[in-house]
This record gives sequence, structure tokens and C-alpha cells, in this order.
Amino acid sequence: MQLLINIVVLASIYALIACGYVLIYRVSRVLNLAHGELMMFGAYLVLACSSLFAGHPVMALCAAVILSIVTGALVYIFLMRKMTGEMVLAAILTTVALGILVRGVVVLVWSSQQQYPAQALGISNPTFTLPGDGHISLWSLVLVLTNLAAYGALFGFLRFGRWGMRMRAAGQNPLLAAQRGINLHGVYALAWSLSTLTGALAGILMALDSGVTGSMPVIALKAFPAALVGGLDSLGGALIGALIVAGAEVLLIYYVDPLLSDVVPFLVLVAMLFVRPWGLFGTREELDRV
Amino acid sequence: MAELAIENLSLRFGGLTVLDNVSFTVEPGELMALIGPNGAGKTSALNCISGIYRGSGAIRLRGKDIAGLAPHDIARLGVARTFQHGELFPQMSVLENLLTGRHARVGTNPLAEMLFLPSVRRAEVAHRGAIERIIDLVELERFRHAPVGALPFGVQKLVGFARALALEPTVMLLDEPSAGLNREEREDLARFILRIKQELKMTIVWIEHDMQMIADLADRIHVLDYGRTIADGKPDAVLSDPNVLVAYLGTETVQSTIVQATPLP
Amino acid sequence: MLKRTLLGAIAICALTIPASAQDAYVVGLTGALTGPPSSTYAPAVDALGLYIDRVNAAGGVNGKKIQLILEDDGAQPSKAAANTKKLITQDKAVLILNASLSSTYAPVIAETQAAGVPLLFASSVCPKSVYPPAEPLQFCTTGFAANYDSQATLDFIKARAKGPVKIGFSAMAIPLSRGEIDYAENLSKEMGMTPVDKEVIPPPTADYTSFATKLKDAGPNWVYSWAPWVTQVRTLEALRKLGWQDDYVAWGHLEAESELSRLKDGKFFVVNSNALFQEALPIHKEIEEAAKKAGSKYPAATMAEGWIAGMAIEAALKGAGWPADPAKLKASMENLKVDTKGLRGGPIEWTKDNHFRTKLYYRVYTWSGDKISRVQDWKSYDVK
Amino acid sequence: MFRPTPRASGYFRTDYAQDLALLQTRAERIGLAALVAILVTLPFVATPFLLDLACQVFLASIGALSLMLLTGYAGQISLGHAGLIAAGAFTTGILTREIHAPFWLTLPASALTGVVLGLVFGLPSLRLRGLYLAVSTLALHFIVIYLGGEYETKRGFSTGILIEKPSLGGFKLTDGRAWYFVLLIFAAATLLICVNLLRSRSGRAWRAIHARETVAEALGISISGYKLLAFVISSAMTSVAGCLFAYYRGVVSIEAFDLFLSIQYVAMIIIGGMGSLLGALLGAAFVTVFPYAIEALLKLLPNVQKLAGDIFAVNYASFGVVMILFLILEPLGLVGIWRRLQNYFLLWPFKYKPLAGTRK
Repeated sequence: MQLLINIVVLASIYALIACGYVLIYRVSRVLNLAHGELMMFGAYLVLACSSLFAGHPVMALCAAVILSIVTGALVYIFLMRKMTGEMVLAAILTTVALGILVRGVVVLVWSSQQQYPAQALGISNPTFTLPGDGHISLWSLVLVLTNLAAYGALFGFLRFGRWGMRMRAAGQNPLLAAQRGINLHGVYALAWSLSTLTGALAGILMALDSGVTGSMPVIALKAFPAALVGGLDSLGGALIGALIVAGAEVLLIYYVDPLLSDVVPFLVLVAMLFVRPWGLFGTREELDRV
Repeated sequence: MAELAIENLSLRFGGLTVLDNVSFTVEPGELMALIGPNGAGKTSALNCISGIYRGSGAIRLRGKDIAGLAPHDIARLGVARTFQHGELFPQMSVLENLLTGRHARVGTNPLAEMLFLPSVRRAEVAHRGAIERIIDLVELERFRHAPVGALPFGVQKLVGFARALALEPTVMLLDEPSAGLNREEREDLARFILRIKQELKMTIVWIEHDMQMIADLADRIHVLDYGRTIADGKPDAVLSDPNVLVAYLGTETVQSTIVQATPLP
Repeated sequence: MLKRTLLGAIAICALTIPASAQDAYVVGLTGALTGPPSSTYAPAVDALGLYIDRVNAAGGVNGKKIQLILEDDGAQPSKAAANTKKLITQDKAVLILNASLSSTYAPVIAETQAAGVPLLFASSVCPKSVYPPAEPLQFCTTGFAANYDSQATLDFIKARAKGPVKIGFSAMAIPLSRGEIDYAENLSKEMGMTPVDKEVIPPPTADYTSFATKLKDAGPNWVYSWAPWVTQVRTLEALRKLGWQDDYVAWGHLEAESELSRLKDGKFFVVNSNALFQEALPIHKEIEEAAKKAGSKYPAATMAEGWIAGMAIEAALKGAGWPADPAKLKASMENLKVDTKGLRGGPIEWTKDNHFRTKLYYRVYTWSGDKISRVQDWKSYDVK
Repeated sequence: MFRPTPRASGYFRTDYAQDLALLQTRAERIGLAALVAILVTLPFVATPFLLDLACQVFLASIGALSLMLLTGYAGQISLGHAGLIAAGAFTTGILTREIHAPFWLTLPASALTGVVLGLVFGLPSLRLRGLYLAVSTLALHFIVIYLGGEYETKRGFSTGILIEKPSLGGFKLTDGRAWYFVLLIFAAATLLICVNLLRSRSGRAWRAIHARETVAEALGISISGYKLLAFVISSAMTSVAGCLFAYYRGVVSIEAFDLFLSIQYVAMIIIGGMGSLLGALLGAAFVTVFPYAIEALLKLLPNVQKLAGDIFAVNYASFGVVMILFLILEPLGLVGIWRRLQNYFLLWPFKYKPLAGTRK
């Protein structure tokens, strides 16, 4: 039972992070390698807001979430917009550079000590016992629920929302979409905001559960295989991929060697790349035409 | 023996049939034009011959079945081609593009190249000589060192033609070499095609939309429509074939204009 | 290719900083002032700076000031090597301090040995080369040290446990921590305990629960962790979340004091060689005041380690006289006794072949009721 | 590559072999001689700290050149560069610790490790492109680091594997100056090998694959063969850099080879300028010197010691900013800036080149 909960919690973490990769990749074919740093930034924003809105944890959390949405949009407007139309590799490296920048800034502002946003907000993290002697902490539970809500909302939004439709169109054929009067920059900025939002949610909830340090972005790197295994342009795939990777990791830790947990997601990934490079649910890339 | 023989070639992408039981042969030294409306499967046929697409059926080069070989192996057997859009290496100079086209004829190994041993130097000089002869042939002397990306489109197409020649092929596959060229450049091209046919005795498969040029130059014409052969034979016979006219123009009413536009030899 | 010259010229212009005037004792430090593991080192270095400032304000040592030059290596070996080289050759440091991750030791040792400059490990874990028989140029003041820590911890467990001990271990997946936990596992067998499980946890881990689940399911009644603080405390928290209520012992890093009051866990013990500020000794007050005056960004409770290093440096320089050179300093350090004024259980004593200390003292703290309390007073171990 | 700019009235050559010469004009020969003279005298005037910095630049140059060959020319993205350096360093470390292998044995052994890893991790490149390939090379990094960590722990080298300085013909390499020359020679040899490869068949094949894979194959270039060749050669050179790194530092430990190192190498070739060997050298120098330069600048500020704890973070942040600036403002990198300067002086007082395409 506990193993199952562990898998679900870890899968939720990975899935919530992975959907950020998917959102941006799906719309603009750019892989955002600064996702982990933006996620950590969200967690640190809670710290900043907790001192700003001392005594109002709900206000502080809302402010942090809104700020991270704004951060995402700003990143697009001031940085990634300049990279549209450039080589994909250049765009990806820009995100790498952004990540390095964010890490530096975070250390400068908040130092690299372990910090506890939950303590700063004055909220606790009780544990619930589930039937079958499973244990789950409050914020892990919130994370699982948030993840489900986020995926539900995103599915609905992409399927039925006006802007969601535009995002799908922009992802499939940007030129055509632009000709049909879709504001591409608006769509891309929206994708960046949403992606940063989900990433920040993951970061905030993890930080509330167990604190935050400057090494948090590495976790996002491990969520990356999940997105790839599922297929980089498929939301549902990210969910399944996260389950697979988290399942493999938790079971290996329990039954084989905990040390493998660092390597295995990537081994799963390499195996996947050999068999089906475009992932379980991704779209296959087209053949070259000459 | 035919230089190149295609037997019952079929190609499907998903549910779409691109080529349907196409067969033709090209004799040594023959210039065969492959024509047909857009989407008829001409380029796909060339792609199958050069191994980029894998269809079903046999492709025989001097009697040997080459279907299923990798593109680079087919090229090594002496099948060179040009591409509709040039497809050159824009950062490289004309010389380097041509030397790359000659890849299969250069035999140096990477270890020797690292040290640029005298053998490598000699080989490079020798191949440079061969390339210069081709540059002479297609009159590209002025552009030798220029990066190809900066050249006018017409010149780029010629470079593509020269790059195919650099392989010293026995079979040339030309994919719309004249598309995008002006009158003067077309005349030059026609001259070069005739020269390689006469002087180098090359076998040529030539996709072309310029009926004038075909009528003037081709030994034989093979017509495809929706992946199927609809005519094959001497230019004058094929170009006045009603099936061909229907395929090109859709109705028989405009037939006369075409016949008029097609000068008889 | 010609451009390299240009670059060389720029580099020379940018980097040739005039060597500082030699009218002070120059002490150079390379440390992990930033970077992931810096939380263990940065406060100590800060405290060391405060201590040296105080010494200087009081007239210095032998009438000369101490110039402390800090170089950040971000725990990267290459950077540490470059820093050391610079400190020795350009700043002419007579003493090099290392306050960084163990991976920086080897290059720093190599550089100092080549130059014949003494090297003091201050706040970074003591390498075995300072244990007797010590390497001639290496010294250490740091509270925590491989093998002895586990010895003391297991002794504490044995003394406190009522019945048979089933012990679980938790390490971080870095060679140092893994090595120590392996040592502890063997030692626990010798001491008649039953090791039931050992978790080696990679540093970037999203959720410690998976590791804790395995640890808990092995059914230990004690768990011991000797690793960077993150791993120690997150393993504990994950175990507690899973409903494991037995005793947990970990090494008391700089963060220990504030973390004990955050966790308020009566079955969480920290083994420490420094007296916690809870004891409120006069020296503690002194440190607190100094930190307050300087507006330090670190809590005073994390500063004992750096303070002790400062005391040792002051004493060593005093013994070396003026002008000091590396050889004189080495001679002074080989025969040194530093009174820690209660910060430790006893003085730090160095001899010709023991550059660690002749006696080690350990205390154990935990949270009881509403404050931190001592569960075991100084217990000493002879170093041989 | 460094194709010369026409001096005065143009090129005048009488056979094709002259066209292949690396140095064609007297100005170039003089330039090279001056450069060699400066490089040779530098260690006798520089402080040991600068000497160390120069050695680091040479080491980085070897790595950057080999990555440039792979990514800038053959078009295969790799994020596993740190893993390959680690592989070379660990091969050296393990061999010296286990069998006391001398320098002349560890060096080829490291190269061999590189060849094998290059083959194994070149294999995904046959199926994968771009992004996906980069991710699979990332896996290489984690696997090498995992294995290295296992070795360190199992053998009890928890603070790193110590390596004795190598001796060459009875002469022990301990002196910084000797190291300077050894590393200079290795870097120069790497540069020469890269130049040679790029001006012959393999180099052209790689550039063709980079530009248009399908077309290259139709021209008779074996794509899989040349991709693997690029991986093998690049990995071998990288591993050799790792071996030299191990000897130079005298220690090997996994902490020295984190993901950030791979990113630094990628940054070198980007900042230097993609598709240019000169760019690789400039990038290597820039990225290596950059943190020290920032530090030196910060030290000019008052109250420096208070800032000491922030220097690393400032370095980090400014490195990110510089990378972003290069990517956005100067996609051609340092080499682009250099060429513009060169053209400016060559064409002065005119602004534009008279005939496009006389230079590459």
C-alpha cells in the first residue's frame, strides 16, 4: 500500500513538472530546460510573499502563484520572443542560460541554505493514515489532487477553450495559424505562463512538504524522462510516462538498489528512444522530403 | 542489356498509392524524359531508384537488382542525381560541394586524414583536378570559392548538376533541373546535358516540365499520372497521345493549343 | 589563431592584481561559500572572518594584523586547485585553509604540498591524513571526523538502548558519506547490533518517502545517518511521516540547533562535538554579540566551528612569531594547544604526529518538552 | 576554417597543392611565428596563477575542439561531454591506482575508452536527431558518473583518486611551465588534427550530413558510418583531455564532472561561434577566463570580503546573462565579432565587401 502511495506521489510530482515541458514543446517545439529553475523560483516566491503577507498564508500562496504566471509571461516576452524563428538548438540553449541565470539570482537573494516556506507561512504538514497502513502527508495529498486538477483543467482547456484551440492550432502549423488571424505571440506567452504555473505549483507544494534548496531543479531533470517516454507533445503521455518512471524508480529502490534510482529513469529513456523515439503517445516526426 | 530497368515498382504511403506497377527501361547512353502532372509520382520514382524510398518491385542496374540497398551504396554503383530544389550545402563553397559529390570516388581513410599524410595530399590534388574539369564543363569558374548559399538560384541549380557529375556516374537522375531558370540559363543547361550525353555517354533519366526542351532533347518519354504509366515512346508520338493531353489539361477541348505548342521535329 | 594573443593580453590586463603588501599575516582560504553544499561551510567561514576581525581590532597577533583572503570554490575541485595556487603564489599566503567538500581535498593537498605551505581543514571534515601518524603539513580543527563519529554514536546507542538493537543506516550517495556508513555498519556488527538496512540516497531526490519506506519495512528500532544535513533530516522527516516512531541519531552539523527546535522531536538525537548555544556559556554570548554587531546573515548558533578555527589560527600565528613563513608556522602548529573555552569538551592539542587532536569529546542533544536538552555529557575518546 | 582573406590584388597560385596549404601569405606566416613566439615566452613572464589559467584554457580547448567537431560540423548534439571527460580521467585514475600504469599507457587507454564510448553512444544517433539525441547523450553522463562513484566508494577513495604526476623519459612533470608546454602541444595537435580532418573527405562528409542528411546519403556518404566516426573521434579526443586533466590536477573525483561542465562546453562552442574551430578556441578561452575576470572585477569594488560569499552566485548569474546576450545579439559568436572587426579594417574606408563570396 505504502509503495502504491509512494508511486502515486512521485508520479504526481513528475507529471506536474512534465506537463510544463509538454505545454511549451507542443506549442513551440522548444524544450524548456529552465523549467526546473522556474519551478524552484516559484517555491522561493512563496518565501518572499510569506514575509510580504505575514500572517496571511492563503494570500501569500495566491500571490506567489500569480507572480509565477507573470514570470512565465515575462520570460517569453523579454527572452524567448527574440528566439522565435531561430534554430531550435539556439532556443533550447537560451533556456539553459536562463536556468543558469535564475540559479545565480536565487542564491544571491535567498542564499543556498535549506529553507522552509511552510514554517515561514506558519502552516503545518500533518500526516494522514489511509486504509492498508499507508501514510501520506497533507501537502503530498494536495500535490496529488492539484496534479489531477491541473491535468483535468488543461485537457478541458485545450479541447474546448477558445485559447486552447488556438494553442493546438499554433502547435500544429504556426504559419497557417498566423494566417488565420491567431496571435502567435499571445499563444506562446500563454503557453509559457501555463507551463511556469504548473511548474511553480509543483515547486511550491514540494517546498511546503519538505523545504527548498538550490538543488531543486535537478528534480525537474528527472521528470524530463517522464515527458519523453510519454511523448513530448502529448499531455496524456506525460501522465502515463510519469507513472512508468515513478513506478520503475520506487520499485527499484525497494527491491533492488536505491543507488540505481539516479540512473534508471535515463536507462528507461534510452530504451524508449531506441524502440519508439517519439514516445508512447507522441506524434512521429515526418520524413525528409527532397 | 538495359542500363537501368524498373520492374513493377509500387510505393505506398499509408493508404496513398504513389506508384502503381511502374515499369520502364533505359538503354545505355539514352536520355529518357520522365514527365507527368504534379503529384504523378515522378520524384518518388527517382527516390526509389536512388534508395531514399523503399518500394516493392525490382530496380536493376546493368542487370543487378539494387532495390533495398542503402542510398549511399547505390550512389557508389554510379547512380547520381540532382534535386528539385538544388539541396546544396549552403555554407560550403562550390569547390567543397563538388568535392563532397565526389565522396564515393575518394578513397582516403580518416586516420591518414588526421595527419594529412602525403597520400591524402596527393589524392586531394588529384580530385581537385577532376573537379576543375567539371567546373570547366559547366562553366562555373567564376564561382569556385564562393559559398553556395550566396549564389543566384540559377547558378545553384548548375552547381547541383555539377555536384552530381562529380560522382562520375554512369546513370544521372535529373529532377527538374530547369525549374526556376531563365531562358538563357535553360539553353546553357540543355547544352550541358547534351554534352554529357555525347561526350561522357551517360544514361540520363530526366524529370521535366518544359515540353519544348523535352521535345528537342529527349530520346524517349515516359509519362506517369497518379502513379501509373500512361504512355511511353518517342517524343512526337507521346506528346500527341490523347491520354497524355487529358492528363495534363483535364479536357480534350484545349488539345489543339498543345499540339500547336509542341513543335514537331 | 592569432586571436589567442589578444586574449592573452586581455587576460593579463584583467588578472594581474598587484600582490598585497606584506605587512600582515596572510592566510588564504578556499571554501564552498556558495553552491549546493555551502550551508555547512559558509557560516563557519563567516564566523572565522568575524573572529579575525576581532583579533585585528584588538591589535592583531604579535603586533601584526591578519589578512584573511577568501576564495570561493563552489565545491568544485578545479576551482579549489586554482584558488590554492593563486593564494600561495600570488598572495603569498603562509597558511591555507580548506572549508569545502571532500572532493576538493586532493587538489588542495597537492598544491600545498608542492609549495610546502601548511594546510588547515577548518569546518570541512577531517581527512584520515591528519590522524596519527599525520602528514607533516595537514592539520584539522573541524568537529566532525570519520570513524570516531560513528564510534561515539554507536556507543551512545548501545548505552541508551534497553534491548537488542536493530539498526538502519542512511547515507548520501557521495563517497565520503557512503564510506563512513559502511564503516558504521561493520562496527555495529562487532558491537553486537543487527544492521537491518542501509539506504544510500542520491543527492537530488524529489521524495525521500520511497527510501524511508524501505528503511521502515526493514524494522529497525534505531536509525543512524552520517551525511550532509539535508539527507539526515529529510530521511527522518520521511520516516516520521510514515509513522515510524523509534530513535534516530544523526551528526550535529551547524544547522542542528535551529533544526532541533524546528522539528521538536524527542526521539531525534544529534551527536555533536561542539557545545550548542543552548548552554549559554560566556563564549557563546561573545559570539552572539560579535555576530550581531557585524550584522551577519547567519544565526550565531552556526558559528562555533569557524570561531574554533579562528582560535587555532591565532594561536598558531602567535607561536610562529613575525615575520612568519610556512616553515615556522608548521613548527608552531606541530606543538600547539588551543583552549576552546568550553566550545568543545577540551582543548585542541596537536603534536608532531597527531594533527587532529589527542582527545575527542562528544555530547548528545535532543529536544525534550519545550527546549533542547543534553542527554549525554562530554564523553572523551583517545586518538591513537 | 581559416581561409585567408585576399591580400592586395588576390590569390596567385600555380598548382592545386598550393591551394591546400594552411598558410598562404607571408603575413600569415609572420603572424603564426609571432603567435608561437608569444606562446613560448608567456610562461617565462606570467605568474604561476596565470600559467595555471593558460593550462586550463588549453585543456578546455581540446574539449571544445572535439565538441565543435561533433556538434558544430557533424551536427550531432551532445550533452554528455562531461561524462566523456570523466571517462578519460577515470580510466587514467583506475589504471594508475590498480596497475601503476605509466603515462604512455594511460593516454592511449583513455583514448580507447573514448573510442568505445563514442561507438556505444553514437549508436542512438543513427536513429535519433537533435533534441532526442541530446537526451540520450545525457544518459551517458549519468552512467559514467554512476560507475565512477561506485569505483571510488568500493575502493575507499572517498576524497578522490590521487594520481602521481607522470614522467616522460625520466623527467617528472611537476613544474607548471613544463605542463604549460605539454598542454600547449596537445592543444595544438588537436587543432591540427581537426583542421586536417575538416579539409579532407571526412570533414566534407560531416558538413554535408549536418546540412542535409538525406541528400548527403544520396551522394554516396554512409550516414551511419560518418556519424559514428564523428562520435568516435570526438570522444577519443575528449577522453584524452580527461586523461590530461587527471594528471594535471593530480586527482580524479566524480564531483569534478557535473552536468554544468557539459553545459559549459556547449556554451564554449556557442559563445565562440558554431561551425568554426577558431570559435572553439575563443569560446574555450572566454568561458575559462570569464569567472576569474568577474571575480577580479568584483574585487575592485569596496568592501570585498563581505561579498566573497556572493562571488560564485554573481559568476553564475552573469554567465547566464552573457550566454543569453550572445544567443540573442550575436548568434555567430566571438568569431562573428572577430570577422566583423577584421572586415572593418580590411575594407576601410569602405563599408561593404565588393564581391560577396571571395572568402569563406
